[in-house]
Amino acid sequence: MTSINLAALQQEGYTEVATLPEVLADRPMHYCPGCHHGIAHRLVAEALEELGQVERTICVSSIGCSVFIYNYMHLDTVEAPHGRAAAVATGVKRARPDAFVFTYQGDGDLASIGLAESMHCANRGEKLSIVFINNTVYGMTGGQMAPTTLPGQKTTTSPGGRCASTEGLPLKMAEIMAGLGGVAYSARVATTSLKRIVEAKKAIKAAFQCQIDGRGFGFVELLSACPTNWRMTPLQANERVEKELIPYFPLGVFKDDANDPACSVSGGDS
Amino acid sequence: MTSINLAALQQEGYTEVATLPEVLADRPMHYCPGCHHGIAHRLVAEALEELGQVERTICVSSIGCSVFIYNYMHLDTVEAPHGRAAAVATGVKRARPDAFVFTYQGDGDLASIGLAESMHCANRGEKLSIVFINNTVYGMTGGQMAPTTLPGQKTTTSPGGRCASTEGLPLKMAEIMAGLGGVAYSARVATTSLKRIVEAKKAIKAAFQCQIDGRGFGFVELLSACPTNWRMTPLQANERVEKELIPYFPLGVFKDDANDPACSVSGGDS
Amino acid sequence: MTASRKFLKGNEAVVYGALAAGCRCYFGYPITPQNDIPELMSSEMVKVGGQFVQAESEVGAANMLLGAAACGVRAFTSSSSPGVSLMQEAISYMAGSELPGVIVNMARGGPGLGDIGSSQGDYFQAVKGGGHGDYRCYVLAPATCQEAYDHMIEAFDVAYAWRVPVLVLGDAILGQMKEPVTTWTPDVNADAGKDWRLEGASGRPERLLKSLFLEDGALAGHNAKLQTRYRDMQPLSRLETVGVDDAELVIVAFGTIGRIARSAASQLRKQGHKVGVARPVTLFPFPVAQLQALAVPGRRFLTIEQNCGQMVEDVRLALAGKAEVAFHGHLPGNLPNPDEFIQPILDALAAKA
Amino acid sequence: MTASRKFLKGNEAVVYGALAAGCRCYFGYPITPQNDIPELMSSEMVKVGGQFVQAESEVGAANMLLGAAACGVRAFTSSSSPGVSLMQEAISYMAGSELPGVIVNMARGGPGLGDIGSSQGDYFQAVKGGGHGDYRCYVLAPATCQEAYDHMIEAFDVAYAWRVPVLVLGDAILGQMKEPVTTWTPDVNADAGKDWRLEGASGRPERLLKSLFLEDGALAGHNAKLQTRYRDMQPLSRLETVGVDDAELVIVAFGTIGRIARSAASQLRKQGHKVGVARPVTLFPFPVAQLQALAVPGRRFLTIEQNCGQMVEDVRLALAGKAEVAFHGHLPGNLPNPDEFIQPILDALAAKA
Amino acid sequence: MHHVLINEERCKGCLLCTVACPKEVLEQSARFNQQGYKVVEVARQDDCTACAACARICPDFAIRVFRKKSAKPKGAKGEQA
Amino acid sequence: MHHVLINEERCKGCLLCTVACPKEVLEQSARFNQQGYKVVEVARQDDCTACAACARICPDFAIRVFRKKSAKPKGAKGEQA
Amino acid sequence: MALYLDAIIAGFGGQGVMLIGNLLAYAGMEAGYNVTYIPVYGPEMRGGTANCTVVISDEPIGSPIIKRPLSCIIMNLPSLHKFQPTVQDGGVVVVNSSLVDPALGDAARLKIVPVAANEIADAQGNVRMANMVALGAWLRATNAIPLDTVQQALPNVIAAHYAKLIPANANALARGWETADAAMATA
Amino acid sequence: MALYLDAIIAGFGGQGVMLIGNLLAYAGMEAGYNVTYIPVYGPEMRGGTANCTVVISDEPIGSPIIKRPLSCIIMNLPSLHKFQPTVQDGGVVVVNSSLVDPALGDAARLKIVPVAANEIADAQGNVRMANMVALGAWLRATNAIPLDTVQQALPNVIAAHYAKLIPANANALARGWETADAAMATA
Ligand SMILES: Cc1ncc(C[n+]2csc(CCOP(=O)(O)OP(=O)(O)O)c2C)c(N)n1
Ligand SMILES: Cc1ncc(C[n+]2csc(CCOP(=O)(O)OP(=O)(O)O)c2C)c(N)n1
Ligand code: SF4
Ligand code: SF4
Ligand code: SF4
Ligand code: SF4
Ligand code: SF4
Ligand code: SF4
Ligand SMILES: [Mg+2]
Ligand SMILES: [Mg+2]
Repeated sequence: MTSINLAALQQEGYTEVATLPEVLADRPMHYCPGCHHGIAHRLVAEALEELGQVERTICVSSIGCSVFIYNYMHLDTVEAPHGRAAAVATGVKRARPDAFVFTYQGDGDLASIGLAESMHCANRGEKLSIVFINNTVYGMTGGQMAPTTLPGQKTTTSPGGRCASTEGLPLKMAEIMAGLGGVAYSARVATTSLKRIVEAKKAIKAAFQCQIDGRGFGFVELLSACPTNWRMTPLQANERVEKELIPYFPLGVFKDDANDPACSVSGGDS
Repeated sequence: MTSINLAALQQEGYTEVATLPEVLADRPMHYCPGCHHGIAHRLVAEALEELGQVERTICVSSIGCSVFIYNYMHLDTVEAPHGRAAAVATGVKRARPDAFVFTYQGDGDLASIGLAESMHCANRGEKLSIVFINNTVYGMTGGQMAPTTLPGQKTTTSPGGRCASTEGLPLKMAEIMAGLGGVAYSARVATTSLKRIVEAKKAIKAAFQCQIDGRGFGFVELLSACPTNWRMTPLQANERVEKELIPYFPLGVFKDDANDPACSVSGGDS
Repeated sequence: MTASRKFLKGNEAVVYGALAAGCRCYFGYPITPQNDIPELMSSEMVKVGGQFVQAESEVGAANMLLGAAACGVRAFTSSSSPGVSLMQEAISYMAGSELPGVIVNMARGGPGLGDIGSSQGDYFQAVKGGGHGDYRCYVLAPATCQEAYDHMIEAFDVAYAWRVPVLVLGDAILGQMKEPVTTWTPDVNADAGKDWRLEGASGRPERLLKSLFLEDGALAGHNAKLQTRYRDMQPLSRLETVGVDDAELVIVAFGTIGRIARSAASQLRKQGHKVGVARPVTLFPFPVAQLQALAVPGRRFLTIEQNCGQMVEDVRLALAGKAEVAFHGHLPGNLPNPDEFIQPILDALAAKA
Repeated sequence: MTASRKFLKGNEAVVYGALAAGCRCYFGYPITPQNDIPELMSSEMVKVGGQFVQAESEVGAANMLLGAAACGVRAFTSSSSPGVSLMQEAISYMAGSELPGVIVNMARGGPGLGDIGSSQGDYFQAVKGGGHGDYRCYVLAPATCQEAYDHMIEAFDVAYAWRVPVLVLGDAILGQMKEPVTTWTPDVNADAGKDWRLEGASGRPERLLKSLFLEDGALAGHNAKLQTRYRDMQPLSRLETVGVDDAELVIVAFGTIGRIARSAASQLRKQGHKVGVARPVTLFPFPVAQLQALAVPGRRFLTIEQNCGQMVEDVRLALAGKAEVAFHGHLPGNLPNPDEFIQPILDALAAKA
Repeated sequence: MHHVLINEERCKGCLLCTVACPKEVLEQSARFNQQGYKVVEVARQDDCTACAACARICPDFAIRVFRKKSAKPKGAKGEQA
Repeated sequence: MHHVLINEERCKGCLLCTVACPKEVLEQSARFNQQGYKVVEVARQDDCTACAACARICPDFAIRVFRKKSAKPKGAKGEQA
Repeated sequence: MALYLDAIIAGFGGQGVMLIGNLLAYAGMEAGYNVTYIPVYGPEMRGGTANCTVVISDEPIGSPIIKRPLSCIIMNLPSLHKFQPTVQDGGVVVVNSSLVDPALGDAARLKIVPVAANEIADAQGNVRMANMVALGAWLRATNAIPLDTVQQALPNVIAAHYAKLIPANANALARGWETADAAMATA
Repeated sequence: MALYLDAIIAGFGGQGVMLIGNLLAYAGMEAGYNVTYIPVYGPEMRGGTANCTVVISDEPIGSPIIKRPLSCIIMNLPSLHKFQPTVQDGGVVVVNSSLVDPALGDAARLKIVPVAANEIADAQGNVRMANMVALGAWLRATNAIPLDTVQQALPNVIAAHYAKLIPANANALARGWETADAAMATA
């Protein structure tokens, strides 16, 4: 049915808007209904194409629901052990300084097991980009508590809700990253509506541009829904991002050395 | 000679001032001449005694020049693998909530290999204390670059001086810790003069008090001299702390929930 | 001792066994196929007034375990293959510091990320020591959910009796399958560890738990002591046998593969083949003497493992010269079942001629 | 190929050998007794336009190595025992993803923090795989500073020819001792890796380097492929022998213990004892056939290691039934020297009677 | 009139598109696809402004939007790929 | 007059005490101890105020300070253990 | 010979195949047998098909995993294709005829028991209990375990906050049992 | 028989024993021999004693570590106690008589070569070159390697920014050689 209409439409002088980036593979994705990973994938793909980076890109996939990102993008990809994508990406970028290198990581991966690798990579000012999907849970393993789980949020390992006094408060990675020397850009965005998606795309492109310009490390945190592990419908989950996540994790650009040259890495004698 | 004078003095009605805490062992230490580890040891010992914690203290030693702290203090002690003192201390404190638990860690240990363990321990608000010795190098292994090495500082692995644009800027741990939810107290002090030592002692006691009161995690960063690996005389090294370290690593209390209840851990429903 | 019968997953049996054994601290990090353990612990541990900590990583979890074990408090961590690789340094430290930490590995397919199916590819890591230096863990290989429960109790007892880390090596099958389990509560020796555990040096000299031995010859002495302990533990080794008395061929297999092999053997028995099964219950100490006792003239051995050939080396070393030992490796990535073992067993029987 | 003679520490020889082999990325974290490697690299790598990164940890270093290897760029990391334990997960991933990373372990005494003296306690970890799953590294055991240099060149060649991680297993003695080294520059095959390395999918389909194999049977197929490769590598195994032709007793020893044993053997030769030395140069693949060829009737074997008995298992497996294999363990924590081997050798000779 | 195409086999029925659409063009249908998902359908094509909000929020890339060349976008928002 | 005792076998000659002392009481001596360190000595005991700055900065706990009970501290600073 | 029975229960994720597998095994335990239950998830972690294997025996059970089962409960078409060929000759195959054409059953080789599980469950007021209907049919077809033993086991596998649904589930089991009983009477 | 010689050189950290060990081995290499050099640090990482072992041979060298050496250079008293008993009968022991009473030397069993290394070096203007004086004496006492070969090797073991001290070091070596030469003439 689809293909019949398509041919007809093209003959009749229609043009497609928001065409799918070619770098996206034409195959169904394994994500749950209403999972924001797919939206983020598309944004990354669009940014890579618009910035002309596809052919020199090396993607570092991480362990989480998005481990299969390589099935969905026509990019050279290496799979990093859980939490180590930033270290793997450092190796990739140092080995191939001419490549465009990005990692795509979940909150368990980046902010829990991989916190040291992520922060040191950022602090060294590696010329690479990290797309960070914060869905406040461990999606792939079935909804355990993440370092970004909100206080009171019930997960399979915080059945009574995350307890701030023994399990701590959620880590605000975009802010932490913004505080590190080598970071050229750090922002937090969401993908709950077209308006947010447009902002998100801008942030991803700005982070990528830091790398292209050799200015330093770029970081974008995307607040994302995990309907499955939030035990919600996709629409409820989408709304939870707005109502619960954004108030705790404020959206915005926390560092941008393109706007504020004072933020740029300085010091050192060699 | 010493002992003869001593007896005589006591008979003559002298009283000793600043007596050595009993928890300190009476044996020579292996530290290099002018190394500040010894000063810090004494402060920790004094604080433990003055707060009456010695008999319920479990010390977690780390891997660095101070690995032998257990030779110098009469405390129950467990040796943590390099960088993992905060995780080991978490296990100790959870197993023995009634014990007073502290770690004593160097900058390589805490801020490089152990960054994730240290920050997550702090963020969970573990009721324990960390004494952090920042001497801007890996002392024990012979003076390699640390995450706190100053830009331009020459070390055995940054022979041209630390290069900010590829090796990053020094991590300011006291500030990073202050930004985390579970942290009740975070301060940076130095031990270069009596005045500083008095301040340092105050900070250590304040950090320890958080644990005693069950308020949360306490952190004290001590800027320390490593004459050997700085390739300086002890006096030059002591001066370098004042002239080079303090300007980059400002002294002060960055968080104290005793003064500012707004800082205290909040949120959570259980 | 109170006993009752429950229908439990292997992972759940691990949890209840540990709690029955007096475990009061659990540290873990999520990984399939053992997530039931931290998930169940997060509620059950609270009920008994113990501590559940979701660690930042397996490195963190293993080191928290080290800390709790240093206090003489019964504690364990669990993970699956990649996570257990990350624990190797801490395990070596626990062994070196004589700390009784218990580690559960519900193994999955490797190397690398592999898959989430069952595998016995971590035998070498568990038994020879994946960490650095000469050390051993006491290694148990449960084959049933009942054993998963019982072995946890044994794990703590052995860990404290001998001051060694104990590894319980299961796999995805054991973790996920459910069976009836008779639960029971052992008497726990609260005094175990009384003379070395940390609790604050009150009214006694301070204590020190460490693995650093720098003085000339000190480390050698320490290693000699550990080796003696490992030799002394040899009598703890156990081998479960079925139908070996008249067997022409003895299948040696551990864990879930051991029970699956038993199904295959009993199928073949019905067809008149004289096949028995010997299942090492402890992988370290390895049941050397028990296997040697089975090596009567003319009898052959076939080791079946779900890996590319690991335990077979210990079987060959045990039987050196006394019997031929063939090997059949069921590759990780394929779900094992008795039918697939039939032909390899028949081949091994035939090779005899 | 240009050659010259230098006086180098083993650690320095590793650095210059790697650079001669075209290594252009080094990632490392300080640990005694191999600090000369990162220290020297921090200046030498810059001179050749390569990259030196002091990683945040050994976990970081090993994963940076994984990334660089995925790009087909010659890279290595180095550490010592506890640090190498932390690399086990990444090594398993490299093996599973068929990535040619090179890892140097200048081993020290264990378990745990142990000491900073020489040890061979990491043999099992290196050879059987300290990480999870069925994988192997090509393992070289240099005994001289010259070999430290040469083996680095071989390490990269083998890693790229076979797409396997390569482990160079030295110890504190090798790392710290100095010897004359003839340096040389090999021809490096720049095309190695051309058909799989990542460089951006320009003008060709994208490439994927991974170790996850979830589809039914995929992991089994992958494991079968790896096992075939390991078998095919067997001819690369090497055994160096001295004075074995008429030997009544052959000492099997690797690395620096191999050369120290040679001193002891030559002392005993002078006293008329027929003693030879066989030194496995590759630990994996193990020189099984070469050892078997030495097992003539009446000849005995003595394995000497600076550990509590690890390689001796492989020697016994190799010689199964063909010859008796005694073992002498020189414990980590004691500095080895030829005099201390004399009595164990005489004992082994005497046991013959 | 613009045209919105739903790839029903890709649709997972999450309904994100229905709330993203400013014109309420899309609705849940009564149909299940082969994967068992209740798919969306174009209920009010006439109201569509070809703004592509639906396409861009669809996590499964199941929507394609075609603009009638003559027609100029009404209320379209944001950049386009 | 107060009294300052140097444990010469513990002293490593780092001289931190000499700069910490507000009264310049301490000085490097010409003596080496058994460890080979050139130790400090009390050069001007009369000037000492028993402030204990020297003792508290000495990284090797090599200094003990005794206050003459009658004498009240002049210029002593900071808390005391 | 001793009692030995095994079953593979297969369908889409969400059809509740794991639940009835659990229930059956639990009831087997209560009936005094040795039992094993093991779930198998497809390589896809999210969605996709799912199956489990239950073994019931009065001897100790070796393998919990069965390649050639004695019986099957087939809840959807892909599962029929996958598992029907593996069932041993003369084995019982309960087919959810609401979603699978029972004519596809290999009646020559196997005992095919069709049951319109979805419709029957829907008629009882909750289509999600199709799984119980199918299990009820299997109980009748194999006669392995009494219906009421299984019904009594329900509270042990249904989460506390769904306890109010237990009678409905028991009812669905009974309806399946009866349907199979009627079908077998006419067959 | 082939040339074979070994030496343990021992003293306090800071006395430069590693430097002369290195120098000797380097010179041995330049003289065409196989050589090994290995440092041994005490268990204490900071300060304490240090020693190294040098082996020179015209055959491939097995062990770089020697328990019963053929010669020693002893720079302080603890080293004399530790190493003198290990020297093989008839071996050469150079003793820094500035710090060690040469009468403690076991002259009955060994060839003791006292040299007041500190004083001689001090007289040359730099007491830190006592190590070179001692090595010079050892070279004369063993006759293993020509003095000028060792002097020529100096630039290879002395860091570039101390290059200006090379002549002084060469001189110190010579003074040690001469001292031993004189002592041996009178002995
Ligand atoms: C060393 C290791 N530990 C644990 C795991 C198991 N694991 C796989 S994904 C994951 C977490 C995924 O959560 P997140 O990073 O937030 O990604 P999401 O699935 O939510 O997108 C974990 C713990 C693993 N594969 N390896
Ligand atoms: C896993 C591991 N990696 C590396 C080392 C080696 N090591 C010992 S101490 C140390 C760093 C010490 O530096 P720091 O923590 O700053 O303490 P300091 O000596 O400066 O007081 C390192 C890298 C080790 N013991 N274990
Ligand atoms: S589990 Fe959550 S993160 Fe993973 S695919 Fe499903 S919705 Fe997305
Ligand atoms: S090396 Fe530095 S930190 Fe270590 S003892 Fe010496 S001065 Fe102190
Ligand atoms: S293009 Fe815009 S108006 Fe048209 S259906 Fe999509 S969201 Fe609605
Ligand atoms: S957003 Fe996509 S997947 Fe979701 S309902 Fe709309 S078309 Fe279907
Ligand atoms: S007590 Fe005070 S005044 Fe006296 S010597 Fe010490 S520092 Fe100087
Ligand atoms: S501070 Fe202590 S060690 Fe340093 S010179 Fe003074 S007395 Fe000696
Ligand atoms: Mg997540
Ligand atoms: Mg330091």
